[in-house]
Amino acid sequence: MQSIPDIIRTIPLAHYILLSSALFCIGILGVLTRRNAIIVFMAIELMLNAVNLLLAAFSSYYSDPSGQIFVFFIMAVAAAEVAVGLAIIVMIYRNIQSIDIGILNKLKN
Amino acid sequence: MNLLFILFFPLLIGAYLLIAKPKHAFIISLSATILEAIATGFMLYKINETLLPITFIQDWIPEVGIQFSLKADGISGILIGLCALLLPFIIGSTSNTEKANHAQYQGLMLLMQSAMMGAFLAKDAFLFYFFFEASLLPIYFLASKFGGENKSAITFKFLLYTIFGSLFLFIGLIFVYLRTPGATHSADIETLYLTARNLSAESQGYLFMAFFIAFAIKMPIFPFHTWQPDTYTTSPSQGTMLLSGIMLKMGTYGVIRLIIPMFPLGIAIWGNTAIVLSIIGVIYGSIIAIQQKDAKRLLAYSSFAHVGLISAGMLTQSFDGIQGALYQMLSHGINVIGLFFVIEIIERRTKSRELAQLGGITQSSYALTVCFIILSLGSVALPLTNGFIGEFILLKSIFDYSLIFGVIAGITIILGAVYTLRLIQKTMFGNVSRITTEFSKLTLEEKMVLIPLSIFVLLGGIFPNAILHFSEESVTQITQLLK
Amino acid sequence: MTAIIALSLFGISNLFWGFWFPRKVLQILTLLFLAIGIGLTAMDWNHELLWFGNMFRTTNTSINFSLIIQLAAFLVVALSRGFGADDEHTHPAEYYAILLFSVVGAILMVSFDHMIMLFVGLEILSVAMYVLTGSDKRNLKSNEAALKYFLMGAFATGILLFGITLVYGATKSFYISNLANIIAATAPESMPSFLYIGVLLMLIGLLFKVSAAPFHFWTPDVYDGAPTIFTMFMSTVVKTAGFAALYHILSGVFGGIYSTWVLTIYFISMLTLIIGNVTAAYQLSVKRMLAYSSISHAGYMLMTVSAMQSSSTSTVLYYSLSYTLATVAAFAVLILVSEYQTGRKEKPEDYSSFEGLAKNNPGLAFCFTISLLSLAGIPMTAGFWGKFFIFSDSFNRNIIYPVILAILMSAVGIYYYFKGIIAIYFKNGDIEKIEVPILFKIALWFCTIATLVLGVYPNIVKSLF
Amino acid sequence: MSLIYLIPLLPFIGFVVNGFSFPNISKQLAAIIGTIPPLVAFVLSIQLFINFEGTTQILHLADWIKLGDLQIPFDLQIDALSIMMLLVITGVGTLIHIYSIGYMSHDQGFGKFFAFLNLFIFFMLILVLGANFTVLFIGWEGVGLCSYLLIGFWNQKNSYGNAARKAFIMNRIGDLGFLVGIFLLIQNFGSTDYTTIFSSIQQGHVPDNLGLIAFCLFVGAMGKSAQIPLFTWLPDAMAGPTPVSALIHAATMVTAGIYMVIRANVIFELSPDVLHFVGWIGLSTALLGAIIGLFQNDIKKVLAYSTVSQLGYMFMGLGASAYSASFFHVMTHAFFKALLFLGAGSVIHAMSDEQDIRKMGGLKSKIPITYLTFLLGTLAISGIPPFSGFFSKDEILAHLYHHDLLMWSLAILGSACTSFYMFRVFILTFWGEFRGTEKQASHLHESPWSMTIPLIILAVLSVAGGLINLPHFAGGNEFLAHWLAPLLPSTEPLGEVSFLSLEMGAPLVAAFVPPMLAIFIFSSKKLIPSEDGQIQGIQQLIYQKFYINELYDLIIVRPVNFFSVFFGQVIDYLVIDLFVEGIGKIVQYASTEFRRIQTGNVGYYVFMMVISIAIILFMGLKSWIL
Repeated sequence: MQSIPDIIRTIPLAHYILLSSALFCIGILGVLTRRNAIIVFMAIELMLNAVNLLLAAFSSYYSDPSGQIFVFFIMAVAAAEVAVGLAIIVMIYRNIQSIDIGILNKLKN
Repeated sequence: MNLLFILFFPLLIGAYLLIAKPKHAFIISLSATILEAIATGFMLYKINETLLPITFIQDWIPEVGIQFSLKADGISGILIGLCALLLPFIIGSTSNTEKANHAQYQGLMLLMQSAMMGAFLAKDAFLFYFFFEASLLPIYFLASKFGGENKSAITFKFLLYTIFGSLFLFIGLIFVYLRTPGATHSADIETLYLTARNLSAESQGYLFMAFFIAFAIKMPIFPFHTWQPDTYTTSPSQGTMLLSGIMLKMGTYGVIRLIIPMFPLGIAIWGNTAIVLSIIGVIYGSIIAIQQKDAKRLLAYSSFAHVGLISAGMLTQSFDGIQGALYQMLSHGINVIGLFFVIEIIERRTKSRELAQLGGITQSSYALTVCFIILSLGSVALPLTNGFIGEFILLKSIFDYSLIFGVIAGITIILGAVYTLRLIQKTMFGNVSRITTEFSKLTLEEKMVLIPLSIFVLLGGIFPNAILHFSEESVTQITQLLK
Repeated sequence: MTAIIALSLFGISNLFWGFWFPRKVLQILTLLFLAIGIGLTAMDWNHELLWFGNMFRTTNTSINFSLIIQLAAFLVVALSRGFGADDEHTHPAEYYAILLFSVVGAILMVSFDHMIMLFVGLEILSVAMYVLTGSDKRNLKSNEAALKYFLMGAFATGILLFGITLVYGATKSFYISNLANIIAATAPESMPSFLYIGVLLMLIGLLFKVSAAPFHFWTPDVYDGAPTIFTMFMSTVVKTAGFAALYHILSGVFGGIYSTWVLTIYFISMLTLIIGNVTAAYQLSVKRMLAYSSISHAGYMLMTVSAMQSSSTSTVLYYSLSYTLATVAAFAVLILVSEYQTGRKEKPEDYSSFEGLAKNNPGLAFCFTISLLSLAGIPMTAGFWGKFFIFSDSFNRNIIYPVILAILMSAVGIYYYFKGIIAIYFKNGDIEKIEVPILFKIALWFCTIATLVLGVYPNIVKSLF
Repeated sequence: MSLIYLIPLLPFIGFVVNGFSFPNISKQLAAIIGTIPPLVAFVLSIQLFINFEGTTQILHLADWIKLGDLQIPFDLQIDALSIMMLLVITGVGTLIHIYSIGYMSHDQGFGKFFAFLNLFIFFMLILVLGANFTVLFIGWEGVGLCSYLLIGFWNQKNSYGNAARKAFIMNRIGDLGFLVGIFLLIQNFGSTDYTTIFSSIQQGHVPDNLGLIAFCLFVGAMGKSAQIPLFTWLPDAMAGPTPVSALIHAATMVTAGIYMVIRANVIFELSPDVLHFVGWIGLSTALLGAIIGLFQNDIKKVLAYSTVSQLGYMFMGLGASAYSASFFHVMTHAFFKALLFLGAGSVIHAMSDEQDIRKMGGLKSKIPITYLTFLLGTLAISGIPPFSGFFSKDEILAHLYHHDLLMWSLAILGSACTSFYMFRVFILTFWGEFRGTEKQASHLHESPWSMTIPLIILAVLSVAGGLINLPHFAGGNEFLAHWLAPLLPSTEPLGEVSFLSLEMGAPLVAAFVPPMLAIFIFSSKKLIPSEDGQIQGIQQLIYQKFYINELYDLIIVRPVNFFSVFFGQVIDYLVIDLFVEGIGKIVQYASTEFRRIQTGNVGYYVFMMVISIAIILFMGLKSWIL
């Protein structure tokens, strides 16, 4: 039975990097193009997941657990972030009955 | 210790006045400045006896080699003497006005004195810069708070312009300072001399420009002068006196103290241009002064012209030029303060400075006319007045530098006569106007200010040697550096 | 290190005290906690130690930064009398708790020796700040600020993480000390190219936190929208922590590949200076001006960072301290004046609200003036020496043009700072005597006097660093 | 010896006492305080003159300016030249002080006037006593100041004030030249002491630019002695009280230029080109003054132009190296011109301040002493033998005859004009019918003794003044020439001339014929100069002084005024300030533009960030990896 690192190593490292980068870019594109705050937020989560994926890949590739531990930290913190973020979005929705980020431009110049 | 007293005493009293706002501010500040003058005089007397500088050195920021070091030698001695001498008169000139017991007003003037003293005494370049900048704040507040028409915009321009200039000085100083030898650098002016002189001609050229712009704005030199007439006109009289009498000397002092010994190669490149600018300023300022309608503005331009001559003289880097510049700084300080005070006296009584509205004052106040004429003669450099000695030596030095420059700069004695005599004519002589008919005589306090100043004008013209001798040793040291 | 644990515990305990104690007591308690935190931090002085599986390192530099951060937090708490006045919807205990947590985050950010600590510290600080920014729940500006901060902050975190990941991928380590060794030991050619991308992305993530242009866009809006007291906190604590982290990364990790990132930092610092100063010149609102001013100060600090001299550490520290003191004082006066003017003026945070302040409130006017002078870098204030050390460091690296630009920009700075001074002294207005609570007064005067003392005798602090 | 110090000191004391006590003391006391010092100074000068042994003495008073190696002391020099000047200044000065007691008796500023006069005497004495050019310069500028103060003495009147300023400023133009001369001297000799400089030159140290030095010094003299082109101030200076015109603008101050050139003859002698220039300037001035004088109707103006013209003669003499002759003319001119001015003052006094000769006439019986003395003065200035003017002028002409015939003949022409216009004034004033108002007629009176006595004394001197330097052909021994000889370059004697030669005859014709013509025109035909409006053609041109004032106004005053406004309003505000404030404007503009990038839209912000990241990555990768 092959060890997991060995399985992972069957795919070249560059492919992981490219995949994660693509995911990351998709996340960025999502942030750029969407106007709904929740979807923007989801796009950001996608970016974080791209990071997670890459971290896990590196970690396995190098047989170094610290990368995967980092992934846990990211997930935990992201959860906290989600809690706060959704709270903010709810707060805004209460005030203006909309979560369109394009409307929010009172603060400028 | 005496040095510390001279430096901090006005600061303490000024701070006291600003914070406690005592009722009798005038008496306090007057006696403080007189005490200061006595202390300074005592110290200068000691320096004059030995011809040795008095120094005070104390670590300030040892990590970076910046010291709190003071030094009073022949050159700074003249300027602190000027500063100490004039302040009692400037303070005295507020007597019997609403400003006399205005604690803030008096306090700011004392702070100003302290800062100027500091700039003249500093032995460490950053200490100099520190005071050079610090002196701006009190005068800015003074002018902005108590000034005349459109004061806010004008004084703000003045502030920005001067700070803008001195920032160049700041980076220039840092640049040289970082090239001083040793693990921790040193900002001692004499160390800077040795360091800067060994820099390449190119860097010296740039440094000269950086330094000169700062001082040129302060003095001011053409074409950096456009803040000056407006600021002088709008400031309260005492502010104008401080600005023109003492503060602009920080610029000229800076040139003598820093630029000349530090950048011989820089001056070789730019000195000629700077002299030409100064001389343009002399002629340009004088010509503008000729047609001014406002007496204070006229004097402002005249001051601009005089400073141009001082600047041109000292930039020749000759012994004569520096000596003349020092002497003329002293003379100009005395004369210009007196003249501005006369204008203030007129303005107090008539509420006007418009030349067209004045005239015939001599018929009601003979003493004022006499003092005004003596001070004016000092300003037009008539022999036996202090102005003559200064201009004579300065013109001689410029002349030795270049015949053409000397002749062109010399036109100042003609143009100076043109505008000064016009000023006398339009104020003192001629027919009495509507507002000068009931021109009251000088009060005792006003006389106490004007008459001594007039006497100084004459004494300076008759016994120049005392002062020339005083600064000779120090100036020689600087000129020897140039050889 | 103990400070982190203590402060976290205090923060949690605060949540409970909130049930019983009124706001005043909570405030005193929090001050006490912070004082204890400061004491505990100071006790580590000269003990270089590693904690938490070597992920956390206390050095004198990090202690100094922690002290500055806690001092700033202390001042902010001392000045926090209201959190939006007496309102049943405000929960002071929570705010104080969050403040304490964010201080913990900030301390982590200045003392990390492992990327996880950096990330965790940064997120603790950021998430706390998202909450605080939106704490004025029914104020649309506050909401908007919170959302902007949150979205952009999360985005920037993503960037930072991607950068960390790439660096990890290239070096196989998260440890700062290891990274430095690995980078130093490997020839540049044999490095995987994505290391450099990682470095840049990390830098970008941190530059976002310190609001350097062109990643500054969130700053003015968030500073403007957040309740002023939290703006004060952001512009001092967050900024100092951000700089400490950036400096730590750059000097500790990427010092070996100095030439690869220095040009970028140059350009960013110049751009930051220009955008910060020039835009500030236009502002009518003091709060917004201070926001842009904080951007411009980031530009100055970046200059030191890019100079990377032996003295840079102390310069960054000194500058942070002087900037913190002045900013706290300026914001404090802003709080008082805008509270006074609320209801009286349409825009209580504008320059026009300050007009005539000096007449009846000479003390406030003085404090405000000194703080602005210090920000402008006028002699006799701490800001002057801050600028001096920065220019001096930069010149030592032969960085000339950025310094000249910085000089020009500080002239612009003088323009907008003095606009405030003009407003309070030379404009006519009718501000009556403003009541200042005693703690507020102490904090304000502490900042002012410290600014002056540091301005006259910078060595007091400089010799410590 | 110490009494010498008293000579300048006394007038100074007089000035201080009168100046400070004005207006608190009585006029009598002021008169005494004012008059005694020059009188005593005169007595002391005489004593000095008698005891003079022919050696130059230098009295070191004090150090003044010490500038490195350059020493400029307060030194006084007593030698033949300064003693003669002392005598003239204190002598004529005393007389004019006495005259002023009467002339100014009704004036409010009586004490002040005496103070100024004393100050003038003081500065004039410093001028002639100074032992170096710098001390001379003190007096030089000092007398200019006094001239300014005294011309503008009646300062309520703006036109007087303008005249005073014009005098001072024109003098200043000359002074600049003089100052440059001093600087050149310092450059070349390291000193301004006469003895040092002159002995150095005589020992063969002749700097290359000696001519330039001489020229610069002469520019100073042109201003002070009212030579072309700096002469227009002198006629205007007649605005001052008449004693001032007599003392300052005829007898003493204006001759300072001649004194200076004589003093510096060592320098001038080695600069033949400059000397030539001096001669031609003198000639032109002499002719111009004489021609303008022909048609003037203001009695003082005529005298003023006559002074300009006579000063021209003196410079002509200097141009021909006839130093002692010129100095001789300085002295006689001091006598007769002071006399004429004082006489004119007496006339004006009698005519209740009327100065236009067209409104006078027939005054000879009303004011006989004035008439008689004025006549003597007129004869003297016209060069009619044996009056003093004849000898002095003749001596200059004689030198010119040997120097340059063209100059000589033009000088004769000028001389003819002189005697014509002097007789014109004389006849129109004293002969014929009275043409003034009745009110003036009723006031006509001879002046008080204090005014007539100086007139008489000066008349005697005008008549007998020629004795000082009576030439050999008239039986004299040329005392003055011998007295001054040690200071002057040795010249060959001119030799004997016959009265019948052209050299002698032409001046005599020029002296005698024009008066006849004047008598014919103004007395026999009773012609009176026409009113201002009716003058036409060339006469108008001359009457308007060739429009030189207007020309100066056009080419100097107006441009300066224009530039004053132009620089002040246009250059300062529109050019320089535009630039200065332009920087501020640019920042402000940039500021308003920059704020636009802060749109408030999160999507946009993120977009900008992404773009920036892309750029940074691209730039970074390009430089590091590619």
